[in-house]
Amino acid sequence: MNLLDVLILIPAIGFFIALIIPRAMENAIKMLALIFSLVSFVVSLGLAYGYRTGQSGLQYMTDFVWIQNPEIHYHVGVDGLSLWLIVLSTFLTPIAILISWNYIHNRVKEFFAFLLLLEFGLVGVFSAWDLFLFYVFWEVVLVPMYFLIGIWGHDRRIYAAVKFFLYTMAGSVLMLVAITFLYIHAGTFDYATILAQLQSGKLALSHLQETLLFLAFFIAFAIKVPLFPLHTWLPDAHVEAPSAGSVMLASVMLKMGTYGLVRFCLPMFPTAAHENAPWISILAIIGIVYGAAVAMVQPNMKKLVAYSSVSHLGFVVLGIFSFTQLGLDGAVYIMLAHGISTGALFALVGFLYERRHSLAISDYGGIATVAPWFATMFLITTFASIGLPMLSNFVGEFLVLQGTAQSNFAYTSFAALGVILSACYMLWMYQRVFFGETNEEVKHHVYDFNLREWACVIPLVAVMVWMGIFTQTFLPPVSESNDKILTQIRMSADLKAATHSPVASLKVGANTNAH
Amino acid sequence: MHKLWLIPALPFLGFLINGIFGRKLPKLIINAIAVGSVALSFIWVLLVASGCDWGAIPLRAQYFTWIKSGPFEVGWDYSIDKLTVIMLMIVTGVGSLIHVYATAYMEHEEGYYRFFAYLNLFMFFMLNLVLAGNYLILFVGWEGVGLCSYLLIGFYFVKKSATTAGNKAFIVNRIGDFGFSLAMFLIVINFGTLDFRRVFAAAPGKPVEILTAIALLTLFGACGKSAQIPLYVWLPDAMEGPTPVSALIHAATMVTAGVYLCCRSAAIFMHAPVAMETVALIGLATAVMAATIGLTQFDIKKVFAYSTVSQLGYMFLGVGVGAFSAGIWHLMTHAFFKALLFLGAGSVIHACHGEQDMRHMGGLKKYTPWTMMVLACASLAIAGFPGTSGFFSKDAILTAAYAHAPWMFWVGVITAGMTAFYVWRAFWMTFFGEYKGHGHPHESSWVMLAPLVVLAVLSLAGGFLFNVPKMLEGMFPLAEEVPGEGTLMGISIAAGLIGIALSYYMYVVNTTLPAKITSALGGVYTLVSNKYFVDEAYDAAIVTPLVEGSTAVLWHGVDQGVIDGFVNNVGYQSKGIGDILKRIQSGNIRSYATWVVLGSVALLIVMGFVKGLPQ
Amino acid sequence: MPTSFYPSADDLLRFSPELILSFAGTLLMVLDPFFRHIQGKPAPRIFGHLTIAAFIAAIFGAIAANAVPGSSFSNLLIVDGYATFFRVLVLTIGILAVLISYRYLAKEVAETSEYHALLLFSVAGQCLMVAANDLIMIFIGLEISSIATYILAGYLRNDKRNNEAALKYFLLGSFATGFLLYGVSIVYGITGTTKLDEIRTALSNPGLSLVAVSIAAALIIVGLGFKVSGAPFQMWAPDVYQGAPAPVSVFMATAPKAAAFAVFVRVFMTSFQQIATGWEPLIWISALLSMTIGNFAALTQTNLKRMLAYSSIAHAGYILVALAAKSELGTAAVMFYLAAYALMNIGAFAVVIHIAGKGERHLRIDDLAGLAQKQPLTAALMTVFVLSFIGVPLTGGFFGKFYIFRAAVESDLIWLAVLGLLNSAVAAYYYLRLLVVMYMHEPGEAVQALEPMSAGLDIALVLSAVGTFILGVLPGAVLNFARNSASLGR
Amino acid sequence: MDSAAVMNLLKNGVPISWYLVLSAILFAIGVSGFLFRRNIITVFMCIELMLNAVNLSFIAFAHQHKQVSGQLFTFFVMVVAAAEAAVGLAIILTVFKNRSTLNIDEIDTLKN
Repeated sequence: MNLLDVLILIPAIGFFIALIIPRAMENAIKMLALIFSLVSFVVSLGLAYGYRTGQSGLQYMTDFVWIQNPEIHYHVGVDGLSLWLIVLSTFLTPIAILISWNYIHNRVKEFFAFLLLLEFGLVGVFSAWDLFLFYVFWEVVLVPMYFLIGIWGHDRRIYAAVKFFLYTMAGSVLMLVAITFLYIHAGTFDYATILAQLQSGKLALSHLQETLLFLAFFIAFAIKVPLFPLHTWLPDAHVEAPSAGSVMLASVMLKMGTYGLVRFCLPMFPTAAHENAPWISILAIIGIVYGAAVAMVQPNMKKLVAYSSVSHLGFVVLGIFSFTQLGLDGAVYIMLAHGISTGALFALVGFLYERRHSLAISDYGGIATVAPWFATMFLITTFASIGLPMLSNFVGEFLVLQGTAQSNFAYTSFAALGVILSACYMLWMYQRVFFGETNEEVKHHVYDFNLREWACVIPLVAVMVWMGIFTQTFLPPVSESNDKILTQIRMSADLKAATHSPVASLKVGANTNAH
Repeated sequence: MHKLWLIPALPFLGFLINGIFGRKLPKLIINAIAVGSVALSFIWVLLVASGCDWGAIPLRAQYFTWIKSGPFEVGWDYSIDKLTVIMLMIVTGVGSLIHVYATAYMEHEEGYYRFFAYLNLFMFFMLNLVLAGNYLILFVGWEGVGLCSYLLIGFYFVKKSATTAGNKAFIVNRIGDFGFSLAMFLIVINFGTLDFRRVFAAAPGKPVEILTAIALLTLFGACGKSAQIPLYVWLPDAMEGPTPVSALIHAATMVTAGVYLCCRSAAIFMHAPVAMETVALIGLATAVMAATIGLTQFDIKKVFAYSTVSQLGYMFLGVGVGAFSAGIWHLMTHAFFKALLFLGAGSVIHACHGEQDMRHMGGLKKYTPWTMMVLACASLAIAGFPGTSGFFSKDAILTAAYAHAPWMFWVGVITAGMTAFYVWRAFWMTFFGEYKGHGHPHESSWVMLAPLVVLAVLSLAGGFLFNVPKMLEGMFPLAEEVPGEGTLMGISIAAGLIGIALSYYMYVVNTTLPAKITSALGGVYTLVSNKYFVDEAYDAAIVTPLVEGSTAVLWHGVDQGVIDGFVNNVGYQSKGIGDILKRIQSGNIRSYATWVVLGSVALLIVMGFVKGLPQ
Repeated sequence: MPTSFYPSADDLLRFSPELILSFAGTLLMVLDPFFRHIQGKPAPRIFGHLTIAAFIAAIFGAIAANAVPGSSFSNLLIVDGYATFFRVLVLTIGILAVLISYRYLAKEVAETSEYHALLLFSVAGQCLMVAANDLIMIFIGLEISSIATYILAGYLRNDKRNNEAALKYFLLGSFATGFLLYGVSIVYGITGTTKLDEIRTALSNPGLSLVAVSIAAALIIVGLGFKVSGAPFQMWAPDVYQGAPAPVSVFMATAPKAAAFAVFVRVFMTSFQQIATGWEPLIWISALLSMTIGNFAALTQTNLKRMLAYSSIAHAGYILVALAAKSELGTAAVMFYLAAYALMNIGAFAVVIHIAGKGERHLRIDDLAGLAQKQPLTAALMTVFVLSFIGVPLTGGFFGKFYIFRAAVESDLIWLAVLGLLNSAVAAYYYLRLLVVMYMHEPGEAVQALEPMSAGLDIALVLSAVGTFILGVLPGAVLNFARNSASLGR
Repeated sequence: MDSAAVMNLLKNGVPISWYLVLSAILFAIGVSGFLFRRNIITVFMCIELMLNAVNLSFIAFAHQHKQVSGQLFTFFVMVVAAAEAAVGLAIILTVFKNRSTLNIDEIDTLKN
């Protein structure tokens, strides 16, 4: 029973207690949820504190048989890749709870119970080390989010919820088949063992098999990411979900997909991954530019942020499939940074909605006059998400582009266009919402932060700055495990490592000068 | 560990204090913090510089690892050499003066504290840019000053035009940064580091194509920041910001960052002749074009804005023809006289209660003598009047240009003439003739005038005081002697004087002439006065298609039409299938039985078939 | 082979469940008049209680019988883990069926002993089926179970829907049985025996005409396929399930189906394994058809019972996939899935019965609207069942599906597994509608008029929910039992 | 048929295949009757016919195998058939009472 098990248990316990408490005692339930989430955040900090880099293998490992036949283990552990994602989930859950404090009026009990269940699932997903267990958590996450969107969402919530559920479901069934297939040929669900077998060649897959398996996993993850053109569930889900839902969805749940790509797709099927990298990268680039372009013309703030997520996550995928240390590190870093910045954006938009009851950009304007601090914080978040140096996202984007440049300069030169566009859509929205004359409704409804909201915003902004400057707090474990993954790839596949020869890079470099 | 970090840290502290508590603080304290922090860092710069013999002994300070991923590592490094020292002194020196000026100029503005917080933040980033020991730290400053310029242009955020100009500035700069970052990626790929010293040390060995690519991409970034063709469009709009901002950011310091970057990367440029040629051409083209536009503007700040663009073009010309030190020299002198021009213009605008159109000014010489005098100094300097600072630097550039290619010299000279003309045109229109504005003009307070006077002195004597090429000796090659330098000098002086004289004739003696000329020019004039319709062209060519396309094609078309259409259609179709299947369930027993029979027959056939095959 | 005419003690023990049930059933009917009133006041529930007691006793019998495995009555009957598993399963279903019937019968004023007696007989028939080792025995067990069920389907004599359901079920059922029997006769003709194991041995000698055997097998598939409502013999199921009284529908959808599947697997894994290559394609064709027809036809249903009927066809399809795997793993998967499916289906129907009210007035899916607000607990339990239908982890349904498709993949039927799972994604759509209606709509008049849960329903609900949950979280015990008893025909 | 065939028949009895063909034909008649007749009673009788066809084949096989079991099966089948008849007729009766029709095509209210 180590810290990680505790961390997984706490939200689950909280969930059940929340179910027991009579629904009339709403405040008690809120407090309970808050306390439990805070405790688990503290525990996760302990996790990060106790994590030792330079130590091979999993840390906080627990492994015992859950079901004998087929042998399914409760096998969890943390490595550099999952560590910060776990912390991210536990960090955002209390914030999600806080922003819903007054936002949720009906069925308070279920709402907060579901949030805890969600946290449980998320922590589980990121720490599961048994393919079957991973799949279980993967699906468990689906249910609370479905209800969060479907019950507490906006007008088209049901369509959005069902769409969300079915999209993910369609993807994950394929993954289930792939997992089963692996189990049958490897005789175990234990990820480490399967990996070892794959590398030692003990479990030899034919080229076709590997490709199909890779695709099965990839599609499941790509839907979650979401990678263009599988992204259309995202805008609906984001827009319809309550703020807390959007926050968790954008900040953490999308990362499940990218995490899966790094954790499973690359190490297990290096050859297939490498062979399919070109079109995947191109899809990612399309996603970057496309998402940004569409975001630019959205009349609805949440939708805008949603599409911006498509764009940002495109960077992540691009970095992952650059097969370079920098690319992977950057990808993971964006996962975290995007989690913070987009989480903050959704939280702030949520605050605006609580005040003005509208998400339409055109209903706002001149907020900077009536709520300067609100404007300031939003501005910082905006620039974080644009990727301004000394704020969180920049580091990730830089590393990703740099890594991609090492593997294929042309990709970089197209992807970098996204950086320009991101400035366009974010600043344009900011201008229309916060600058200009203050219209009457805004004057009457929009006021500056209250204490609770400060409590949400301050940590987020602080982390943005921290992540922008003191990257070494986060990067070392990440690059350590990424390095491991890359070496695994090189070991188990005849990888033509990304070309570094100046001439080659120049050939592309030269023709990129055109634009 | 050298305390270089104090230089940017002081303004940053000022920013924090004013930014967080400013709203509660009295103006006096805000001023003290704002001006004090910058002044202190100016003093600190002087101390540091004198400590390292004005950069002759380079200093390096590596504070902490910023980014480390695998072999790639970037530290938070500052370094100081001659070039840095000069830049530092310009930035902090001119900066402090402008801060002082601003305390008076902004006195009655809303969000006073906000303004100074932004200004200090800008100083922080600008100093970061200058002090940087590697490209990424430089990029931090680079982007940071962009941010501040965005904030300060949009300072009057209630005005839509202001915020739009801010967006434009930031986005156009982003486009430039696109090139800059690509350059950095190439550098990392080929040099494995972003550290200046290691890069420049390795540069000579690298193949020319590489260096050319890097240099060109860098230049693209520089064009963004320093408002060169094709990315100059944002600077004129940037005049929406308060005048001190135009002076500090959009004249003296930030916009010269591009020139600084090119000089900083001289080691790369010098080995990429093609790139150098491009720099020179772009510089020259920008200089001419901006000058022509300058001839036709009536908004006093717009005039100076275009002259800034054109002067920056000059600097690029200098860099391009290999006279880096001349470029820097002009950078410095320009910082003096252009800052002065803007501040003076501010004082004029102040005097005319915010009026910016020169046609509604005139005859101010009796109301604002001091302003007129300092502006005269600045105008002389920019016109390259012998002995003024502008004269030296401009002459250095032109000589080098001649050495490089005579035709460039001639174009440069013509530009010089035009420059002299439109600056003095502005001067005459403002201070001579009758006052055509409303209200009663008044001279500005001493707090505003004092910095002006200092700057006036500098723009007159800057050439003597600081002989930049000498200072930078050893870092950049000295300009080689050109035969007949005297004649060249004479020509450029003449050009300046002619310009002044002509403008005097047209705007003081024979004031009807300009109208005649414009009507005579007709189409050409409209073209020029509308800035060659470049903004409109960009809008039509890029912005509109982008927005329209994303709305109609990508969003409604692809996203909702194709993809979602497909998804929803799948659902719809499967319901259709369901309906068909339902209809088979007719409820009629005999039909059910028929199905059973058919099914069994089918089974029998399949079975018989399968088993009929030889096993 | 014991030649003594008189059955030995073991024989009786192995036969005890059937004995207990039929005895109890007869007793109920005989003693009916005496039980009607206890101390003068009517005590209609007593029948139910007695029935449950009988079922429990039978369960004990079955378990005790499992202690002395082996064949009885000159090898007509065989008691092994497999038989015991299904005996316990159908008996449990019987108990749950009684539990969910209390309130229903009370509402319809039809608390007779016949109803319960018929339940007992039907289950007795199923117990016989699953333990039979002889095609004729199977036929008899099947008929005992079916005939009782025919009557139950039309139990409410004056309800038109009941009549029609009964008639359809009866005519088509006996029609299909005809095919089954014809197949049996052909098998008998070729092999000269009807004992499953002997058929197996007989088939192993090369002299036989495999074509004839295959035809026989095909005919038997028709008969059994009809009973398990696998396509293309599923047509009757929706009508009958919709028409029959709700408790009977769910009983039909679980117990006889489970027994039929048990027989299906036993016969084809024991006797016809020789010609497996022959019948396997038939099975997966049927599986594919069933899944597709069931799921797609369910998409647009508005009537709860009918929708669940179609879904039950789809689930039959999944189970057929496991059979198509024709491996012990597949057998185990069938066993586990039937157990899980029975639990969730009964649970879901319990809620339906609760909603439907007297005369099954509220049967539209929309009648569930807002249940979560009026009776959160009921809704929550229903959610468990729905999630289990969909196959979300930590529910029995998920593990059931997983084992099935694992078996399929292991037998290189990956494409079938993929199609099946995609099907379940389609299914998710109409199952989600239930959640949507329950949680995301405002309470409708049906829910407004809802009275509190009755004890019987509650117990049934909780039992099946807990069962579903346990099968989802700790399926180990059940699964191991299934695995160990899945080795047929050894 | 010519005399030789007749003699043959008399000597070895009718060959089994004849019985099987007959039972097959009967079964087919039963099936088609179910499909094509409209009166429920008739339809039900067709089912009986099918069962009897099966019985015939059972007996034929029993004779071929020289076994008694096959003949016993027929008794089982008869008993079952009888039970079915009892139940079935009852059901048909209630249907008739409620709908006062015996036309099988009119019993189709439950559909789709």
